[in-house]
Amino acid sequence: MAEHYSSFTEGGRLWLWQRITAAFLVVVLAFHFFLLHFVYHADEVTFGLSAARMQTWTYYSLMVLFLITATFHGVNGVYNALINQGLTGTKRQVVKWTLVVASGILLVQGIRTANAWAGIGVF
Amino acid sequence: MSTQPPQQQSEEPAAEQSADAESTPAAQQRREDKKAADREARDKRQAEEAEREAKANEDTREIKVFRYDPEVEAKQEPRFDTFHVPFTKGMTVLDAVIYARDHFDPSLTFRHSCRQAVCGSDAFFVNGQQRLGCKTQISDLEEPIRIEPLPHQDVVKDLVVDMDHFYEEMEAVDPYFDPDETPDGELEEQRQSRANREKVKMSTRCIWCGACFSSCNIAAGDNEYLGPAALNKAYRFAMDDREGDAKTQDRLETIEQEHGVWRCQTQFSCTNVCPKDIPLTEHIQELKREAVKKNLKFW
Amino acid sequence: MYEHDVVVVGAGGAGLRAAIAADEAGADVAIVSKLHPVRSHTGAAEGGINAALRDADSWEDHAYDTMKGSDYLGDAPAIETLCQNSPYEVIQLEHWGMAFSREDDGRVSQRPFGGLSFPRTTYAGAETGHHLLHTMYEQVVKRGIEVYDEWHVLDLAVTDEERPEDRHCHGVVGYDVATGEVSGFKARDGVILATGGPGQAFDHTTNAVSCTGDGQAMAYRAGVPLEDMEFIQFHPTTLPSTGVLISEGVRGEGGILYNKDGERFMFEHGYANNDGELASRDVVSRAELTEVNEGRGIEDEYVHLDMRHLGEERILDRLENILHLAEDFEGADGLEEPMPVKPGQHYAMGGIETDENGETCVGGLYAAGECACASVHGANRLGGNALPELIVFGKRAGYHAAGKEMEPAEIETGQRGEFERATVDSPVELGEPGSLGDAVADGGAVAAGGSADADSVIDTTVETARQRIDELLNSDGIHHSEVRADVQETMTAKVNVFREEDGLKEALREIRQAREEYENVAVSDPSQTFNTDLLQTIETRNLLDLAEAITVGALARDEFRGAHWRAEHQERKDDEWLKHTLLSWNDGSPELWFRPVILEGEEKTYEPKTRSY
Amino acid sequence: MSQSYNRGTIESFGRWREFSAGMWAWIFHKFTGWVLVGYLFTHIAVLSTAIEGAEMYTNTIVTLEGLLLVRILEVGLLAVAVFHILNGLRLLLVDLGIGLESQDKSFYASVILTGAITVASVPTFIAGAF
Ligand SMILES: Cc1cc2nc3c(=O)[nH]c(=O)nc-3n(C[C@H](O)[C@H](O)[C@H](O)COP(=O)(O)OP(=O)(O)OC[C@H]3O[C@@H](n4cnc5c(N)ncnc54)[C@H](O)[C@@H]3O)c2cc1C
Ligand code: HEM
Ligand code: SF4
Ligand code: F3S
Ligand code: FES
Repeated sequence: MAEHYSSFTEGGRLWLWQRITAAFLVVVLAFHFFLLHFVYHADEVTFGLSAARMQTWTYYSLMVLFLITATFHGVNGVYNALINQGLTGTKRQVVKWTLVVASGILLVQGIRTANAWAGIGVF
Repeated sequence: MSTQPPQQQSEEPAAEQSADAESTPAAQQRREDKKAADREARDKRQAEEAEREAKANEDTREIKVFRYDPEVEAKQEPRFDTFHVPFTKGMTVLDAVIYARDHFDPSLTFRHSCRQAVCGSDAFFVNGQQRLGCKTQISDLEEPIRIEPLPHQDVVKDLVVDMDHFYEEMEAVDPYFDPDETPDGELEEQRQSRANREKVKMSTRCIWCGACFSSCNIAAGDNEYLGPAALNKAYRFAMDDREGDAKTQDRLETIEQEHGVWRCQTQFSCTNVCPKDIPLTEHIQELKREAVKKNLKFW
Repeated sequence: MYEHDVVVVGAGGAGLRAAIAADEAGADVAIVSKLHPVRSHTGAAEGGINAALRDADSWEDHAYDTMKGSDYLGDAPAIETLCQNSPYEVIQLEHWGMAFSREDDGRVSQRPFGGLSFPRTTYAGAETGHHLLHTMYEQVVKRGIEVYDEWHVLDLAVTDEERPEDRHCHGVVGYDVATGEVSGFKARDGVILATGGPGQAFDHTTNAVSCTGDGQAMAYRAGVPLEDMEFIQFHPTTLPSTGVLISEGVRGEGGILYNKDGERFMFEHGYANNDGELASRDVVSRAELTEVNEGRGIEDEYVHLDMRHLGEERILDRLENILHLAEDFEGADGLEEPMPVKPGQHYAMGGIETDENGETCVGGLYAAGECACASVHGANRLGGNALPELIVFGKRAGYHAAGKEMEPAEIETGQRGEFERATVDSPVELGEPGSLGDAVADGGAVAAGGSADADSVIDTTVETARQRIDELLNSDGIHHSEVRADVQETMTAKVNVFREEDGLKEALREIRQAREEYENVAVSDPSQTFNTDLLQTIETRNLLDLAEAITVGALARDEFRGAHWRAEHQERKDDEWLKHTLLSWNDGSPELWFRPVILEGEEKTYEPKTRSY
Repeated sequence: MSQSYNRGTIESFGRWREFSAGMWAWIFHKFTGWVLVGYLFTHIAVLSTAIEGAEMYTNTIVTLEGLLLVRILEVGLLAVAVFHILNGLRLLLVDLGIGLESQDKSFYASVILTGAITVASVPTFIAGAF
């Protein structure tokens, strides 16, 4: 280990994005919670209401962005935690790609749902 | 072991020592016989004396010390030994284990040297925290005092851990001053402002005790993580104005690789245990920001 | 067997500097040390390094102060070498990045220290030694110099010619602490001893537990004379409970000593009417003990050192670590109350006899640092003069051993040139106890390797060492710590700041007795792994030899000079005693002899004057 | 993989008693983070019933929200989210080097605030469940 490490800044980029998404999430998550639990109470949620909101472009894009940031932040957080525990080699590659695929599915599924509400059409 | 007076009771029965059983040369045998004769009497005398002392000095402290020796059969299974050490004012954890070694069990093994918190040999895990034995007053601790080797490192024997991994990390950050040029005159100094010295001052105090490294959960998990002490060492040079810009860039590259600063999760346990009060987390955080600044040069 | 051009034993300031120098000179060098380098006791030095750096200062003044401080027992060539080279070496450290304290203009700070005519003690906070040690270790890492850390050197591999001056050192025997492996280290060009002081011969000392004078004892038994061993410096300000040192820096900054009655006794009782607290260490130590002995001590043990009047800001700026020391080790808050202090063993002026190039009388064997005696400190070392000694003479020894061209030394070593044989009136037989060849008690005198080739000398020595370890491990007997404690108590009680003839003789008797007891020591820990019990038992043997050497010197020298005070002889006897005491092991029956002091310097001769401060 | 060292069963697991604020914060943040990712996945899974049509979605939601257990879990989720947000803010400040000396106080503040917000939200969350 005493030899030089190669300069590798990916760790730094991911670290920074984790903070940037966190800063974004603070606002959006708080808004999300507030809207869906306090403005509208949990038992009042229906398809219609959601659909009405989703048809607004601003709300739709905010939610999609919310989904993307949350997914990145959450999945990257998990990946990071695993590296901190010393995940290396093949195992690490496997975990990494599993997480990427899972995020992919999550995003696709999430966007399809949003589209269903927005009435854009589910592909 | 028969050399131990009654105060010392193992949590596990100590098996008979098998060391001097086989193949002793004849000449030596004679000599040993002679010595062995005195020995029993002496042991008894010592035991009595120690007991009397302990009785006279009712004020004893109970310490439980981790024992392990890969080679000695009775110690192959890790265990704790309990010792009752007479308390004196100002007694430190190091004093207590020295007493236990010199009076109860000479095979009790630990590193120590300076007795004044400068050599960094005696970082132990005392009552659940990394502390320097010589700098920890017994009177500040709850009894029984549990003394273990530093966690997350291989135990060599008793309280001695293998420090090689720690040293490797320390040496991986180019831990030496490397200016672009030195003044021409042999007697010419490289000037440094007071403010700049002040900035690096705390970081230069590290005594390589390894307490911080042992306390950090990331270092425990990720074997390649440079760890707080090595990052602090990098900070010490990166922030020194006397080194040139090119070298500073170099240093930032070293610390910002994957197993460098980014692994730090700001647990603060390193800062909490450092016997030299070095603000390690603060230094690591500053390095992170420097690295980000450097990478965001585009604006 | 490991093989290198130069083998440096010890990794304190002197050893590291020697290794760097040898490396610079192109040699393949290795450091062998029983502690990892950064654990060396050099790290404990607080006060600073003396160097004439400023225009208003000059190396000649530094030399004059050093000679005066030495009470005219230093050799002028050594002192002048020290003072001429110190500025270059200190600036070299600065170039290596050492974190010196700074002035407003960015230059390194200097402060006044006891016995100096100019504030030339260059410092890095109150932890100068720590910075010096780490800076040099960093350079060792940078150069990729091989370090065998936690290898305990047991013995020197020296040929066994009749006269030590004809012998040659081919290497050392090391013991790997982690595994118990015993192995030879062959040194093609030279062995440099840099093993530090013998402070553990006393029971109240500022020195580390590892300061057992191993190098001195090994060299002594190999035939190299020990020089001026009676001169032991007692530091006037150590904490009573642990011996932890409160730097002279406190007095340098203006700290004041008070007795029980609140008198500033250095002045009020006339111990040092000019310099007061800043008088040289021996003067202050004796003053304190006199106060205590005359009933003006606090708890009949110590006096008070007060720095509160300096103000919090100044204290925090310059003496911050003193606050921590007093708090952690004595429970005293230096900002709120005076700190208790008493004298403690601190430094050994004497040691392995060397010349200005670090060479001993045995071929291929060098010594530098506290274990050596080129004689710069004479009868008393000035504060801040040891660290420059490490770097100046460490470097010279490194260069010389690596074969770099150097001026021939002026100081002679061994029984050559001018010297006289002497005897000492000892009440008991000195030296080797028991029968020769008793492997347990034997510290490994001269290797019986013959003067054959290097490899066979080393092999024989390794074999002897293995045997000795086997015996220690496989026999039954007393524990060494009893013997060690006895000797330490004897030394502190009888060979302390105040020395009386009867006490010294009594001490010799007790040391003899300890030597006899030592014949029965055994190691009870059977392990090969990290067997500190074994190593300390071996160290204790070294302490016995050194305790005896110190006491013999003290008994022989019937005068009062520097740190050496004799009850019956209250004056400095320049007619009789301007000479060094030397003690040769002489294959087990120590021989005392003398060599005149060299007072002729490069340009002037130093005239002995009364040492008053 | 993680360092190989083995002290047998004798090793002290009492460490946590000596954990300080920063360490607890790290553990809680980890825990809450993982819960949140877990929830994110379930959440999308539940919501995606909307793809099957309005009926299906509204039914699912109404059934779920009608369960007391779900409501209680939601309170837990709120607590988890609030802690993660507050401590996340604390971490962001730490990353900016702000208030490092009071990092322990800010952790305690996060915990207390989380508690307060959670308790205060219980009525809103439980509303209509009975
Ligand atoms: C508390 C204190 C404060 C001081 N303050 C000052 C000051 O302010 N200014 C000043 O000029 N001087 C000061 N001194 C004196 C000075 O620090 C010492 O004289 C000097 O550091 C000794 O350095 P050294 O390199 O000779 O030995 P050390 O630093 O003691 O190193 C000895 C080395 O030898 C090794 N070693 C020993 N035995 C063996 C063996 N058998 N085998 C292998 N290796 C071995 C050890 O591992 C160690 O690495 C102070 C001393 C003390 C104790
Ligand atoms: C709302 C505001 C949020 C903030 C301010 C925030 C802040 C942070 C920060 C700063 C970290 C990095 C900790 C470190 O690396 O030291 C982190 C980690 C993490 N976050 Fe968030 N976060 C938020 C929301 C979320 C959400 C919605 C999720 C779930 C999808 C989430 C899941 C995670 C996970 C899994 C981690 C990694 C935890 C670990 O170390 O094991 N966070 N968060
Ligand atoms: S930073 Fe502190 S705890 Fe870590 S090794 Fe250095 S002195 Fe020890
Ligand atoms: S404990 Fe470890 S996680 Fe960072 S703050 Fe210290 S290095
Ligand atoms: S013995 Fe040196 S740091 Fe504790």
